[in-house]
Amino acid sequence: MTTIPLLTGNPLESNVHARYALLTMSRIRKLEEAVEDLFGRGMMHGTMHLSIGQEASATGVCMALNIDDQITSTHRGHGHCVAKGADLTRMIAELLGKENGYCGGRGGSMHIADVATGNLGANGIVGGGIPIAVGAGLASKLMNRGTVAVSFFGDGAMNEGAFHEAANLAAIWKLPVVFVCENNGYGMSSSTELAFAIDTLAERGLGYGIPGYTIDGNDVSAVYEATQAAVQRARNGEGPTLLELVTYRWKGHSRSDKNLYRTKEEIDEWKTKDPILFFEHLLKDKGMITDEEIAQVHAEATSQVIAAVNEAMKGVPADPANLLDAVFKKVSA
Amino acid sequence: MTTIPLLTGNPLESNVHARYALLTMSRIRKLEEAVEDLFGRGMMHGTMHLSIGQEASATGVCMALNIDDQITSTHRGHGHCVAKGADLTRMIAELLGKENGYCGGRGGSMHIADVATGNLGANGIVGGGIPIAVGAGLASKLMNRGTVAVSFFGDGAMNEGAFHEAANLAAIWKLPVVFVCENNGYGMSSSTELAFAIDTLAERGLGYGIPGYTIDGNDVSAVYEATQAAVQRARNGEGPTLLELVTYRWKGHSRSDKNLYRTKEEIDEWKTKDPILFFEHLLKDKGMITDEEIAQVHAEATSQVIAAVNEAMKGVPADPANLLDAVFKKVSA
Amino acid sequence: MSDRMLTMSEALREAMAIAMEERPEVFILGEDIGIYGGAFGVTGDLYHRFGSERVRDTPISELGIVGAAVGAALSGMRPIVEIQFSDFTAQAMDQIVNQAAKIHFMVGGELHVPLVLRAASGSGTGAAGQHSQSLEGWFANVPGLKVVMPSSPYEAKGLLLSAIDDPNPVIFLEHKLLYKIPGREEVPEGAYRIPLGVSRVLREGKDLTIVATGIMVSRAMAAADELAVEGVEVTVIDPRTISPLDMDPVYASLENTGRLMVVQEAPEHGGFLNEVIALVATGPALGHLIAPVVRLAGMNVPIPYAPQLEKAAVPQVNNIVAAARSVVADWR
Amino acid sequence: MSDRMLTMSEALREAMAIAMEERPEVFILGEDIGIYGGAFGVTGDLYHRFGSERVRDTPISELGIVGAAVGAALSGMRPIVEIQFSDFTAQAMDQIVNQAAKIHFMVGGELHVPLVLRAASGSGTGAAGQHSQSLEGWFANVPGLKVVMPSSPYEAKGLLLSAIDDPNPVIFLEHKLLYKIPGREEVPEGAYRIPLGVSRVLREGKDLTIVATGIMVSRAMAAADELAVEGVEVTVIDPRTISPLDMDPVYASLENTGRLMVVQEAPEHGGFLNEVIALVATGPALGHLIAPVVRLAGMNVPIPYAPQLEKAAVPQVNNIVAAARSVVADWR
Ligand SMILES: Cc1ncc(C[n+]2csc(CCOP(=O)(O)OP(=O)(O)O)c2C)c(N)n1
Ligand SMILES: Cc1ncc(C[n+]2csc(CCOP(=O)(O)OP(=O)(O)O)c2C)c(N)n1
Ligand SMILES: [Mg+2]
Ligand SMILES: [Mg+2]
Repeated sequence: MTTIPLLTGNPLESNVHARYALLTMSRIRKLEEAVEDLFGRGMMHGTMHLSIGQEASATGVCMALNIDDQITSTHRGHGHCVAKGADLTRMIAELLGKENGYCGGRGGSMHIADVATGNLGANGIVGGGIPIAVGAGLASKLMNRGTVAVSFFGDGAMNEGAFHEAANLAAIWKLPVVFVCENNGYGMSSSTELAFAIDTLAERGLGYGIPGYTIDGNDVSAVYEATQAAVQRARNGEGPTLLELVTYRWKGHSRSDKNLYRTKEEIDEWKTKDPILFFEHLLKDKGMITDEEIAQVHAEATSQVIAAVNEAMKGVPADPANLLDAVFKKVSA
Repeated sequence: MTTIPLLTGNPLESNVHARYALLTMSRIRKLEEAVEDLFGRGMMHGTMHLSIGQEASATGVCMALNIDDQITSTHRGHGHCVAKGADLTRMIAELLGKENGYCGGRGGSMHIADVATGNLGANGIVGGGIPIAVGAGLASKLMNRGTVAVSFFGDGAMNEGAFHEAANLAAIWKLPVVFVCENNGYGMSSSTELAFAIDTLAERGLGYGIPGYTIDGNDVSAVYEATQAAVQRARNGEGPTLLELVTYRWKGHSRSDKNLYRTKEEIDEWKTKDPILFFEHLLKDKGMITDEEIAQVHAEATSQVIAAVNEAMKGVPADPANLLDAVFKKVSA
Repeated sequence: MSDRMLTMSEALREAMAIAMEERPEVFILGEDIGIYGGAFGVTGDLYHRFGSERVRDTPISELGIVGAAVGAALSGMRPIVEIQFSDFTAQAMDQIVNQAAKIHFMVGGELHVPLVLRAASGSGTGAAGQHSQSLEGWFANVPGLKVVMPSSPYEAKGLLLSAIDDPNPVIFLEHKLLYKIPGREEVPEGAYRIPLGVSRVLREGKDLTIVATGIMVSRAMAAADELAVEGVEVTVIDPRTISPLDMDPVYASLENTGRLMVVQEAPEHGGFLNEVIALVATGPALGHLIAPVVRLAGMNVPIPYAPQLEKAAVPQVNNIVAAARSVVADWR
Repeated sequence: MSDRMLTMSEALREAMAIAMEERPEVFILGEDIGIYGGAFGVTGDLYHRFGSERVRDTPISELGIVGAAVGAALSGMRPIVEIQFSDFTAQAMDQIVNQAAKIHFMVGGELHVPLVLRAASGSGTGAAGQHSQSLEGWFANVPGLKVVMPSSPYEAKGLLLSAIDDPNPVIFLEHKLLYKIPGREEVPEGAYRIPLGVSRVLREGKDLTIVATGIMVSRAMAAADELAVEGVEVTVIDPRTISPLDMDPVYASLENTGRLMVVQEAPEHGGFLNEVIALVATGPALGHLIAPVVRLAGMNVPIPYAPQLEKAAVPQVNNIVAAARSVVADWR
């Protein structure tokens, strides 16, 4: 089994929820490690943007969503995809350029979408998914669907015009949208200190009449709580919320990053704030999990990822023959 | 004489300043009336966006600028152009498509620029001039020129991505830029109530760390004061300011506007807040001008505009022969 | 029946009304399309007929609007976006080109984007360089977009209904000079669909094959009338959609005429109708040519303001007549 | 002298360093061009050599950056903007097309915009549809822009210096596969300038004229090597700048070869090299053709991710060889 059904609720609500949250974060971490490994072994093409260190934000947000709530994701989107319920095999198959990959080998890491779980897709364009989420929210409103659209994006994306126009549309139309800014301190090499002249990115909501909150993005339960409130507000027709989830990426921006713009000390310090370890400690403090159970969860995640990689490897390489047919959806359909 | 030299200082500083401010506003009003007349008589091509009712904002802002301070302007840019010191004859000649027009008949109303007075040009693109002003401010900073760049734009322009990206760049680089939003209540038919979910547009500065102020845009002296403070801040290297100048356009958006989106009552009420009459009353209250002098000023404005129209009419129609040569600046130059 | 000699604005409005009545998922969004009725009056009274939710006025945010339309389309809606002037697609290029055009392909078919982007195109109104461009070439070179250029009210209605039906993103470029002029053909009252990707032969003649797009179709027809008086018989072909492009009638006609002229308003250098020339020059049709191809296009200049300059910058009827006359006379 | 066999990154960096030393008004701005050294390492150590004011890191705001460059250029500076991937020019199209390209003309010559926009172009790195486009056709159809496509380190340095000198906006499209490969020619150490608008004949042969752009120039040269072994002699012409486009060497070559092939990476439909075909087909060169023109171009698909798909989507050396072989064999 390389998928697990989405569970909603606070990660601290019950032992089942806790285990689910931990398993989800672990699955993301192991998947990312596998991707790094495949890349290192030259089995994967292109580039990769790993979300190691950011697992709590994807997980906490998606635990506040129903399966038919929609998300738009980013170039650093594996975590969002997993947390929303995607099949690890099809994800890895995509990275390996196989027919059975999510995109049939046509999109790769930056373009995985999954209709079944409401994932409208990763995006190679910084900020590209933000107006799209607003459109999904508009569709929900026009059709009275009661669903919410969440847009994940990074701190860097907030300086794109796309964010601005999208935020304002969502605000004036009171759309059921949640703007989730994963502030990991950098847009590639550009630090938030250099790229912004405000103290918290949540303040940017002020200019649109959108309430903004700054949350510890490495605390999966805090992320859930904030998202849950925002989702409730959205479903009530009160409009969008901006959540700034403060986190950190442990790895370089992409394969070519030499980390010249930040110090080893800074990276190491953030590693002490590992969202997975943090959550484990919290659960143990509350007596909600044992060390043995924790080991079990990680073992389960590892075996799922290994199974996914093995299964994906068996896939047929994508075939150039039908490329031209894949550009347009057939009119009859 | 269809130009007058730029005078800086508070419109209430002296009788000379008062007379200058009144004359400038009157020249704008008369010019716009002449444009409307030329258009109505079929002598002018294209469209026109009149700034009648908004004369105080252009005038008050430009009286806080030196001749080498730069501005970027808009589709509704005649007032800015006049207030910065442009030649009325060349302006009208442009509208008439003459060789001696500012653009040699190639640009028309929406593209008049005037290097001599620091006017980097009107713009047919809503928001188009905003990043350009930021670049002018950057050039000033890089070259230590001490000049300031002012970007005029409308309320509608504030929802363009261009505003957003430009505002943030100016803020983080602390550029000598002043963002002047002429809030006339509408972007074409779209009211600020519908297009924004905030109370004042000045609040939008908050999201960038830019101080924002809402000013009575029909009070030429208040406009001057606010601009002067912002210019000072800019020259001191403290960065940009956002000024929201609240005003109103009396005429339709352009020639094809039927004013369906606003009431006659609203228009009439704003006419009672005529910036020119308001200033005249203020001056009379202060004993700075007599009725006779006021009449004199308007007569002078009228005669300048008439002279400009007459002179412009004599111009040679722009010649298609050299169009191809006009696309690129010659490399030798 | 002369009450069915509609303008293109009227024809487009009818198409949108029919589509909105047929399908609840169709809605329109754009700047000033509501009470104002559209910058060129195309949406007219639709706001009053369908309400502010389905005829949705937006702030001035082209990128946001097109992006919202993409998101809505991905979520089962069929948005029609109106961009006031096609020049402002520049603001929205990322959503058009990097998102709408590619999503279906990039995600391996999981999603599709049934979106129509309507925009006023072309020169002739004195609005100068930033409000007068013919940008079809940009979109035609982007795989994943369909590109429609209606040349008359009749075409406009039938093509727009097909565009709305299409499950893919369609760029629909309307020449602004056509909005207010009644067409030469009746526009049927109800729904009818003109398939995307089928050229129309408007007139057949043995001397010269003219392929023209948008406003140039009517100019080519006017030129053909004049030329007929002189005994020069011209075939006029309107591709109607430039992506996909149907060349069969062009090849067939060249077998008879041996002479080809293409006429577009867009700037000549790198303009789209080069595709027609290239398809002829790379295939068997080359063998039928008895004369060099004639290319009439906009000058390589931004569209100027003054009327005498603006006219000079793009092909007019007399330019077509003169060029046709000489290619026929010089190459026998 | 083999230490002057630079990569294109190195050559471009040298050009920028020379220009910055020559003129105080030259500066660079873009995302991650500072400490990071550029997404493709092109700016490298320039940040350390010229400081953070003149090698200016920006937030992720392409429209703002290009707009700021336009404003700076209007104010006497000579900005060089780096856009990480040419795909992101979509974000900045308004400033490129509606502002930079047209201002000089629209304002009647009062102002001009000496601006260079450098961007990484093309496919081959597995970055998929939104990071691999060849968009030169967009810019070529916009009057007021010059468009440069260097095909080697030597060309890149000399062309970039000319682009920086030019008083007009220049779009400088660098194929990303060329960044890291040393060229086949020495790059002189100091300043040298290759004028914009002059094609280069890289190789002369009597059988076939190939016009290729960007990365396709080296593929055409490799194909020519293979073909030479079989006795097929090929002329290879690199226009270097597609706006302005210098066709004289093409016409001259066609008088000898009678056969024309154009090779581009951009999608075939509506792609720029149609211009070369059109100029041949509309003029006297048509009379020299003894074979249909051969057009090799990218497939009409977004660039796919998987390596086998990505390769299939654009012309490779073997495609050029095969097509050349058959046009020469079939048309004698
Ligand atoms: C429009 C656009 N500009 C630039 C890039 C190149 N780029 C890819 S990711 C990235 C940094 C994004 O930063 P952020 O939004 O903070 O996300 P993070 O990588 O930190 O998760 C940049 C500059 C891009 N893909 N799209
Ligand atoms: C990018 C762009 N979108 C739309 C338009 C069409 N348009 C011209 S002026 C205008 C309204 C602008 O409103 P505002 O900025 O408030 O200025 P005002 O007209 O009120 O002075 C619109 C929508 C345009 N010129 N450019
Ligand atoms: Mg980040
Ligand atoms: Mg306004």
